[in-house]
Amino acid sequence: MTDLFTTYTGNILQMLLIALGYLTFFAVAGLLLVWLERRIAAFFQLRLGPNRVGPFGLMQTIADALKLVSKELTGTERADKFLYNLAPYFVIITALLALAVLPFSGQIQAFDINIGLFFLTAVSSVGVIGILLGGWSSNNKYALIGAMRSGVQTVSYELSVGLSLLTMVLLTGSLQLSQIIEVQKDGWLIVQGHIPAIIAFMIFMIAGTAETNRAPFDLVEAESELGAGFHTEYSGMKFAYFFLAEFINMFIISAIAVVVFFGGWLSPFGITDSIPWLGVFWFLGKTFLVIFLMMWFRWTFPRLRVDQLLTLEWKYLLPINLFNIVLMAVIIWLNLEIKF
Amino acid sequence: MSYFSDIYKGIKTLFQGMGVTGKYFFHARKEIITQQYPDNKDTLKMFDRFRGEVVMPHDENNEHRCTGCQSCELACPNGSIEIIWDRQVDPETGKKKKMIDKHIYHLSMCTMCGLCIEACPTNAIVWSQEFKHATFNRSELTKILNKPGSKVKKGIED
Amino acid sequence: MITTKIEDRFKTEEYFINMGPQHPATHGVLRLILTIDGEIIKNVEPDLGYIHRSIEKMCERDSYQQIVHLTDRMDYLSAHINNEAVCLVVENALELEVPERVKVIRTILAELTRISSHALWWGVMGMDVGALTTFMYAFRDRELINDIFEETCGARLTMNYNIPGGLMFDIHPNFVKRVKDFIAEFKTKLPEYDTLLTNNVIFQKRTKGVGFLSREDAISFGTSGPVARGSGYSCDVRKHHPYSAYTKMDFKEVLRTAGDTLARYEVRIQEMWESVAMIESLIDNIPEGDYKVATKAVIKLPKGEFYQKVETARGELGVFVISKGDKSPYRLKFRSPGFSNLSALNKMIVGGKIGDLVAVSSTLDLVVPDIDR
Amino acid sequence: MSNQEIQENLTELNLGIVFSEEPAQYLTLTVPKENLHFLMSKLKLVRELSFDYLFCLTGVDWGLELGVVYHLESTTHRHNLVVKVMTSDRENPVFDSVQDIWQTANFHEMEVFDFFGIKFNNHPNLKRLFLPKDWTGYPLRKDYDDPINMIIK
Repeated sequence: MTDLFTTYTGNILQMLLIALGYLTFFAVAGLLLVWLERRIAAFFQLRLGPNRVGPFGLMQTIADALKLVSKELTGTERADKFLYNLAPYFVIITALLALAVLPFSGQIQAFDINIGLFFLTAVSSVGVIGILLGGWSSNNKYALIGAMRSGVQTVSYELSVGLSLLTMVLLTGSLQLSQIIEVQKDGWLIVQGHIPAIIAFMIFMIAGTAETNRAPFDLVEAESELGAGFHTEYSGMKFAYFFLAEFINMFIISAIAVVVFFGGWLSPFGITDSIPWLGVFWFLGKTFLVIFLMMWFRWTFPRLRVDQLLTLEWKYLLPINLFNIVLMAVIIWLNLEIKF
Repeated sequence: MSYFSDIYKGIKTLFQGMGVTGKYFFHARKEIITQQYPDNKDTLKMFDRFRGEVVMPHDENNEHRCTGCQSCELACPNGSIEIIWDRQVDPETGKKKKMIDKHIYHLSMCTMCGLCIEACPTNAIVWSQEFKHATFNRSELTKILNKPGSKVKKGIED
Repeated sequence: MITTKIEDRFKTEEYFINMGPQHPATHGVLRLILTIDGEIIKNVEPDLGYIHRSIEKMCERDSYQQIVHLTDRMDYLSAHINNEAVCLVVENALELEVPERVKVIRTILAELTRISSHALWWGVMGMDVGALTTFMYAFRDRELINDIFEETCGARLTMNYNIPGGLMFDIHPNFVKRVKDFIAEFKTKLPEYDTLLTNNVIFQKRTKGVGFLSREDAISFGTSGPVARGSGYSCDVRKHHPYSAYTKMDFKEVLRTAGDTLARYEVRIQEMWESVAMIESLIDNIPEGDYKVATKAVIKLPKGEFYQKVETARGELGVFVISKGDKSPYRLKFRSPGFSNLSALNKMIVGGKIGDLVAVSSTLDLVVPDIDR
Repeated sequence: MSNQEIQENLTELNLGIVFSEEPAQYLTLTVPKENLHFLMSKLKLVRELSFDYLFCLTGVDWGLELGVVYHLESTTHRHNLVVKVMTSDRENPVFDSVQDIWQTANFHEMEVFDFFGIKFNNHPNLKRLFLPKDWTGYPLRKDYDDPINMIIK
């Protein structure tokens, strides 16, 4: 058995198995998130949400997925067929790529590279190319406007995501995710870094929501303005890929937040440190809390206008962010972190 | 300085907004207003003035109150009521009298304005509270309101 | 040779985009043909008639009682007030004095209609600018009003409760209690509207200074209702040409002078408070009496021309009847508020962005059947 | 200004204005179509009249003639006036547009054109507003006949 895993083919087989495991897990997790979003949205809106298919309507999204699979793939006549078909895969693959480095617990991490955080931000911003491709190749003006907005939005907010994470990297001194969590055994980074960390977290949440194109930054889809934005012309499974990618991206952004600010799989005050596998529970639990926060945003706030989106980034988030890095540096320099 | 107070005020209003939605989320059990329609079929009761459809009540002797005066037909703006009538000999008095043959009601054309029921001098037609009108066949929406073999109640004159 | 003029190298082209007839932001089958340059709107041209039913032509063959129910289908969100307009024009032409009770009940129902319409508008306005939850909250409150209507009038939207000469039947015994319950409930909910949407910084940014309409333009375009009052033009028909119970009632006309989207928004929110106050002052003082005066079965208006305006939730609805003494009008024209308000859209939006268009057309509170008739 | 004063004021203009004798809600006058635009601009611009609010513009088929009825109100003086204009030319009825005086007339005149076929000079964009472009006839005229779509009771 050990032989198998050390050989070259064995390595590939191992990777495939892990990839398959991740795929299955995230297909299910994505569906669960869709269900969660619908349920939570319903509760915010004094409705019940899906409650008919299966217990608590849990099977509803599976039914929807089946429906989407069985649907005809329609498209516009003059679309750029190659790019049009490529776009959804681009989006979903980049979303899945980022999952590789997430540490679910001390042991469960597929790929612990030393530039983990950098890899995450890099990969999660590639997805926008898929959105641009999809919007551009659809031969639909609404889709085109949506795609252009998406380009503007991601380019701007990428900066804030990067800088707010950089602020925290000052504390950890490493980009490797396992290292980042290791540092937090002395207290979660949001506690260690106190004021600048909280500011960084708020900026990260705003920018992260914008990166995933969710309300209040859903200008890319902007239902009341553009119909469905960049995916207006997509149907069936291709649409489902976009849809699923949005939710996986949301999971990733939340997971990054949890790793960088809330101690990843570490339990609060180390209450379950003796049982390492419980880390998965803590990690997912915290992630879902952050996801809930993002859903809360979505179902409360109105949407920004496209120029206000840029004003917010360049006039508010970026200067505050730069100032925040300096503040963090000063705090580290003066040894003002709170450590237990 | 207004730059910072703007940020502060902005964030404050955002949190206040989240407070409202959050309040409903955490009291969802009490506040949810969804009516799960086919499940509450038994308890669902329409208001007694609800305009469901026009019906003609018959008593136990299969007698109705319609004299065939055609007021409702004239009052209807859409032509949803058609009355087929002829003069028959009343067996008791031996006089010829206007009797309805068929009181036809096209539910599919009805706008529920209530003018026919206002116009009826003998209260022969009333609203029922039935609201489940969906059928698979459009012709089922054309209804004959008087039951077969029914006749007008004694003492009802126009 | 490559041109060196910078304008030539960065030349942009305008293009057309169809907003509607099926579009989430146009609330019905309104089609706007936009000329845009990037995101900037250069021109808006409405294309109407997708649900034109020629109600004016139908009125020429219907009796006056029957016309009333057609007006339900114009601006369905203020159906009761439309009904009232036709009834008033007939009553004025016949010089019919309706009982005090009828006037008060009509006014209460009209104000309830206004609240219900504004509440729906608020929900939709929130949805248009992206806050989806407002819609459900608005519907929750509207539902209570609809229940009141259903219990008393028998229908929730197209009520047809007014008839020339009064009301179709008396109010339901529960009416007063239900209205009081609703008012008490609504007073606790209305502040939430402000916390959730009005004060929200994003909403303020989206609406302040957007879609400016000057007072002169507001008058020239014939706008009315909250749209004109947001521009500081005092045009409340209830104040200037009072009818029904408004003649004796004391109420404030809500005016804002900013003329932008936020001003129009505030006017409507404030009008809900005003309506609540009006209902409160009336609900305990419904006079006893008949609920209608007898009219002939076939109403024939005297020869002449009659005009009646009322204030619907959207603005000034005018009914212009030319009668030749028949049982049907010779010509009947509805001057609908939405139609005139829509004509000001181009003026308000040019130079704005697509996102602004949604916000601005939302504060016009367009109901397409009202525009198309 | 009272109706009497308006009447005197307008008679001075010598435009061939005929005031309606029948008792009516508003002061009503009929103006020859050549003088329509001049009268309208006077109504808007003269300070004592300042009819700045055109609240209703109605096309009417009077049987023999086609006409337009303008309902005017002054937002400063709060007085009203009804102006009527008619033409017996049913084939090619033309009036001057008033949309340069009141911008609301732009849409309303399109509506009148759509339903009555009355053309308006100097209108920037006269076209079918509600009906499809290829519609024949003008539905609100009294002689319009459409046996398929019109239900006559």
